[in-house]
Amino acid sequence: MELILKALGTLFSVLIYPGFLFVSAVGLLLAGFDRKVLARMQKRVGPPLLQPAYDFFKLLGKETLVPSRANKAVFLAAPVIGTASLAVMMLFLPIFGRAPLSLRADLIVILYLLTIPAVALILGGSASGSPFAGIGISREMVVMMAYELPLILVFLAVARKTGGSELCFSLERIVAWQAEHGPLLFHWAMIPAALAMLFVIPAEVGTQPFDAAEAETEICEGPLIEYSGAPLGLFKLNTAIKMFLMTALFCTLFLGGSGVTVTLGPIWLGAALSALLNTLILLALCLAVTLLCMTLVHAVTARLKIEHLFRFYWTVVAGLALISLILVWLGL
Amino acid sequence: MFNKLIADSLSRSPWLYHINTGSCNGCDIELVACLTPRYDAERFGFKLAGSPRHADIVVVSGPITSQSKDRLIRTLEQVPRPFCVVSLGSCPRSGNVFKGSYSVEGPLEKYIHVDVSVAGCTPKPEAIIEGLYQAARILKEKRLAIQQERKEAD
Amino acid sequence: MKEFIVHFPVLAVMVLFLGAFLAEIFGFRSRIARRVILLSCVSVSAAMIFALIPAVFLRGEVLTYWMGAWEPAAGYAIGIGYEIDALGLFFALLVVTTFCLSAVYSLRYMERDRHLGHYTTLFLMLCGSVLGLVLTGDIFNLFVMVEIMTFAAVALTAFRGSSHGALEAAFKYLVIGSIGSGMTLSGIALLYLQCHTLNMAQLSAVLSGGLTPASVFALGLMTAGFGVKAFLVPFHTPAADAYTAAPSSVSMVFSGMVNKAGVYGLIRLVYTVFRAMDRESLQITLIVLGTVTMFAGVTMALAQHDFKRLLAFHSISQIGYVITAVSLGTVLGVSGGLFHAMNHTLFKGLLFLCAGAVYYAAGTTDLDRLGGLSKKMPHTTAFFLIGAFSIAGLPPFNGFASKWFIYQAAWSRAVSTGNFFYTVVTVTAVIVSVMTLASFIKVTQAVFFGQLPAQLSQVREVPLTMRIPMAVLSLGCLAGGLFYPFVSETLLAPAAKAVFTPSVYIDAMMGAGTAQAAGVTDAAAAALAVPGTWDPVLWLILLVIVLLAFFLVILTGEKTRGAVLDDGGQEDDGRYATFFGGERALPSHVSGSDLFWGFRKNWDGYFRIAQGLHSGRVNDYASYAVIGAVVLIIVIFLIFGFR
Amino acid sequence: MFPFLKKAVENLFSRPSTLDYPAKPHDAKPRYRGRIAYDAEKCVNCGSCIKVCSPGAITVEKTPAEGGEDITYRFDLTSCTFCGTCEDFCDTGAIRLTEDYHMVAADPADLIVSGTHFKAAVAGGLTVSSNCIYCTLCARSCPEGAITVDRKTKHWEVDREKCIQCGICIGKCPKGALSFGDGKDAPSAEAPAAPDAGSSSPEAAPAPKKAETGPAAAPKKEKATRAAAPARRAEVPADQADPARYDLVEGILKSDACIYCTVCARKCPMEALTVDRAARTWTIDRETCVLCCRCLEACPREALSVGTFGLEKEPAWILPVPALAPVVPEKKTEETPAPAAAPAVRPETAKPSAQAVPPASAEPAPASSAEAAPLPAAGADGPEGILKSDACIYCTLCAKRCPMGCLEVDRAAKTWTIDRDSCILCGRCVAACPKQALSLGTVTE
Repeated sequence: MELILKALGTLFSVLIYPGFLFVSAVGLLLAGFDRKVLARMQKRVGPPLLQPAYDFFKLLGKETLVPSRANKAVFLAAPVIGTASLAVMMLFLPIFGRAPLSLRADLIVILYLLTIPAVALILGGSASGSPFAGIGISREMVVMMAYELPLILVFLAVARKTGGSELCFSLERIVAWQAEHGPLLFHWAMIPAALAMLFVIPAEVGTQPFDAAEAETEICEGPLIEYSGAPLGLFKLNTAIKMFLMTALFCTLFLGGSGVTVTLGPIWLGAALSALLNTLILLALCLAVTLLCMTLVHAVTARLKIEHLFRFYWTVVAGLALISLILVWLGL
Repeated sequence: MFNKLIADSLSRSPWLYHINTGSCNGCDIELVACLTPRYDAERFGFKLAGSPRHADIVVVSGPITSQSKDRLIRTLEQVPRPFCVVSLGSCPRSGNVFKGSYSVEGPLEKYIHVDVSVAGCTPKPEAIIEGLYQAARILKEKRLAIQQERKEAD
Repeated sequence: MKEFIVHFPVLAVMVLFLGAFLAEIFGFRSRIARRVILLSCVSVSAAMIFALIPAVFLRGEVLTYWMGAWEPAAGYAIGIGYEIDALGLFFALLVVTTFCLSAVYSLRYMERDRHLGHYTTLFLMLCGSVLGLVLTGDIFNLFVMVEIMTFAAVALTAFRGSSHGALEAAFKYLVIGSIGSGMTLSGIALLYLQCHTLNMAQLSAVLSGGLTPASVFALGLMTAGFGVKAFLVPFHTPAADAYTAAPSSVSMVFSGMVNKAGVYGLIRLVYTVFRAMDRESLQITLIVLGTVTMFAGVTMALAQHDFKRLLAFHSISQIGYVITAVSLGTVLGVSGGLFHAMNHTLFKGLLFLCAGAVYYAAGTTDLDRLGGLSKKMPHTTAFFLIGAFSIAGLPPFNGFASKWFIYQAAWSRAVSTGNFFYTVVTVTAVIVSVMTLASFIKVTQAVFFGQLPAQLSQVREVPLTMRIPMAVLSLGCLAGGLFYPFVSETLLAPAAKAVFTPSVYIDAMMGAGTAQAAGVTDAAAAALAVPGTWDPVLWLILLVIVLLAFFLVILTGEKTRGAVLDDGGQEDDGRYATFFGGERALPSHVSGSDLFWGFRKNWDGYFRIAQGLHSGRVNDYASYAVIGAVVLIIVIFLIFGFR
Repeated sequence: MFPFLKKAVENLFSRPSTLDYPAKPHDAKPRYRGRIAYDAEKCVNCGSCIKVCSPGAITVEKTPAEGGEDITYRFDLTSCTFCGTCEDFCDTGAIRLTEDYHMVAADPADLIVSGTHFKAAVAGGLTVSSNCIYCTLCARSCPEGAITVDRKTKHWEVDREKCIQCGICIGKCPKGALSFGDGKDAPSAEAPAAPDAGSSSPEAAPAPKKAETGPAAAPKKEKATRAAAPARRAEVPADQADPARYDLVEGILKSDACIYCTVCARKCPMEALTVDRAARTWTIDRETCVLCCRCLEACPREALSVGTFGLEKEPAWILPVPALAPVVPEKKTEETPAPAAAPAVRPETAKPSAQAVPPASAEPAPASSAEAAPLPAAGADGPEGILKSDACIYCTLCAKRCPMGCLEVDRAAKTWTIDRDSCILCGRCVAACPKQALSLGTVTE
């Protein structure tokens, strides 16, 4: 009986909260927020907050065409794998008061798991057989190479700061350290790293100006060109989830992660309330990070050429992260 | 209920694919003007898509020149259903001043059913938005019709 | 049974050599005889090696065998001894796995070639030599095996002599390989001069008294010699050509066991014989070598236009990982290195077999002339993707697990010593991993996805006997990643323990107490503990749950969704044609030769220099090897002093 | 980047500039050319719009109906370029491009503007009265090209098949000579209007040809003065003309200010003027002149005017006798200075005066051509010309301004020369001179 309850609980956390459903909903909401605020920054009214959700449901209702030159299995499986891996990854982040599986993967694993959706996108695009997609996957891969260096430097800086002379890739420990010493963002040696991370997020998510891979004006949305219907919807969902995931990761690494713990009134009520409050606070933080690193940057810049993008990440952003790492290494 | 949600979403998030079949560029510019802050068609979920596979509304401008005819047909074939075709300006419907030219193969109606015609040369962005809005509603009806067909088929 | 088992190590080697002779005698005309000899030899040999597992890995014994029962007399080993500890057997397992699968694969793969009798002979000799190399306890015997290995490998490289570049590659291999062999031999001679023994266990015991300049020189020479065999960076030049020119079944053997032989030699040398790894400067020297190797290999691979050549450079790069990890000098590092060596055998073997399958089916491995094979060869594509994901280190495949070990090992060295150098190593390792992914994305796009060129429309899936080895290796890749705790407990921990306990090695060979008498003490090697957290099985289960949920939704919601439409075989139906902005969808494939120009453009200068250095002239290559060896020897002298 | 950042944040907290369009109607700017509004009642079915429509968006359909036909005009908005030419060409203002831009429809039929009007069959066709001066304006304005006019032979003809009875020509006629009359042949100049001519449009057909026999003479008098005639007759100024000997007619008059610059001749659309610079003569072919008065506008010296003068009467024997009514000799008494506009010589005035006009005036008199006398010299001796004073600074401005290129100024040599034969005395140089060194005066040397 207990086992069944436990299994049900796990299933709940995998599929609903904080798993797939929750992540999707929040991701779509974040994406909608991004679009809305972007529009307001451009003095437009902008789409409704639920626009990404509408887009997603609309795509579910469309036909799915598989081009004759495509490899059907890979073409259709790629978006599903991407979404599933993202949904599962959420469970490894200790960003909620309730983080069932955060002990089961550390930073390096997160780094690699993050590549799976990108690889899924690349494989799907490649499998579609379109030459536009060929260009798109090339760019996607270069973008990945570009942001991976700053990302690992940021991770190492965080690990060194929180772990001292011990190996510390565990997210739980990073969160615990921050609970004790205050969020990492407020340690001045980590500020460059946080900035670098803020630059990594839009590249990882693929928003302008770092969206060379999916430039719809030049290469017809690159890897996505042949996708239609539900698979396309899943890719759009992936982007939305990634948005949430990356901002949440930022919150975990630099803003202390698990929010607050409040106990009010009866225990059960307090638990429920604190869960709700945690979620709300996290959401607010994610919104702020999204605003800062994606919307604002998007509003004031134009798309970078791929070679410039690569250079930017390996010089400016990696430089920022490296400064942090060296400062931390020097014990600051 | 889920069906209704999908059909509803369809009318709220129509993505455009724009085909210029020899247009003078007037309509094309006005279509882009719809996305500017002044008109902001994104309020209704309109978005320019890069590929016909993503399109819900295909906007055709220009009088279908013989160079563009095959390309138009091929592109229209690749749009997943349900989708709407909107003719922008006078050219696709009639050829406008180009009608009768050796190189004009219009009107568009010869090749595909046009759901909404927006007249004008060029239409004002307001008129384009109005036309697209109407097309979005038609899209929803088409989706419901497809559902109905399926239900009857079962 | 027990009595038989003691003979198994040497028999396993002997069977292969015997098979080589038999194949030359009987296998010349008869295909059946050839196949029978090949398969029976490799399977018997493999069975014998597998039979050693319980004793060595589970019970922790070290097996010894004295040829002709010439046991040590008066504390001096005069006969040739075989000594099978966990490290040796670990490599032996890799070797037998490789050659068994390669043998099965070559049945059909090589059917279009002539002189298959010679092929069988050379192949068995190669297998026997590498197996002997990892099992022997005698350093001269080891050299002999290296020589047999080198010459069999050279001959196999040149086996398709009519194909472009095969003879040239063989010549380069011969020259550079001979330089390596020469250095190894000189080192062994110096050691013999110093210690009057050739038995490694005894050498280790004798050398514990301190290193004379002559033995330091021997260490330098032999490190360089095995570096040549492992294709570390200044010595890597023949590898690219040889791997490309050799038949794929042989390329697989090269990357699966021939360069592992070098790695094994290096580990045995620095850890067991000289026990020099307590010097951090030597560690750093080797780590620099390894890091440079992995970086140079992967960047060169990014610039390649040929499937097999690309794989060859990746072999170099992955060996860099292994050497880096092994040189970290910690249990975690060594196990990570060994794990990666094992995984490299699996996924690189798999990838070479895929390249062979492509060559078999399409007749070329040129990335610019291939494309869209996934529709014709779905199984090969699936195997290739598994291999590519493994080598790129995507979870949950085995490549990720071993790389993860390596990162952790490097980073824990970094934080515990406070040396920024290890941070650089960690970062380089991660970046190399991403670049590896990039270059395999390039292969995926160029060979398997994209569009099928018209001249490849007749391509068919390769025969079953070629697919079976690939399937086995794919399963290995997946299992290694998913069940890494099991692997690390049963295989890696004993092997790493063997690396760090030379006294056990010495005692087993020379009798208990020898080590203590010689003053050989084992550093207090910690048990293998993986500090990181990662549960691939759990992850996979969760992923499967989510996927199932998806499929449930899809199945139940079939009515609500738009139908999934596919081509229905109509190639020219416009509705399913590739979108070309309205143009007729003519075959148009983004080939792989320069897929990542956005990356290359920023690295233009580097690539110009690197490609200029790989001039293809054997004179240049030989001089790199010699200069590299000289520098290495000087560095080792600097480390140990000239006194 | 940072200014943009500032702007973006500013925008975030300011009102969006988006129109709340579908919710609130948004009118187009004035004079926007949108949906066509067609007032069928005003339409006269002239078809000009169809002619000028470049995309061919306008079609007309005629369906027979009782007592005439239903005429339906269709304006296809999906074919229209909204250039507005049809609106410009519509003489009756039936077509108007409104500011309505909401031209969106799922059914293209909704984008067709149409209107039908009933056009009663007109009994007769287009007729011309004797007022006709053969100026060809009607022929040029006819959308269907149904009218042919030959000035030389004084022939006016309408093709009834082609004529769509739009009535544009009636409006264009300077003399009010056209009307929808009976269905008979167009009246020729020689044959006055038939007595039974019924007028459907009294305004356009002013001549009540049947009511009185006499009045027909009045328009004819006008005609007579301009009709072609072989003989040339002497002209005298109107105030000196003896009504017994002279007809008082209207025409272009030249004053002494004329400098024979030939501009008027070049501007004359009918090529009725001949000016000889050398001989200093100015000749007008009065039978060709249609009194369009362009020469008046063109004259740089304002030497031309429209006026009345006496024209020597034709000998009576040339007069063809009207067939029906023997005309009583009449004498024109009052309105000697008839204005150029035709209506002034309309029956209302002509009728009472008809009695006074001598019968000769009723005939188509041969037109006359007058040769003006050479301009009397302004000074005592020598012709008029441009004179230069010592204030000249040889700036060459005058030379640059001279339309005839007759001035040459050499700044270096300080010479100023004028080719008096070419000079037309237009006076531009005088105006151009910054030093007021030039003047118009008598050339003495």
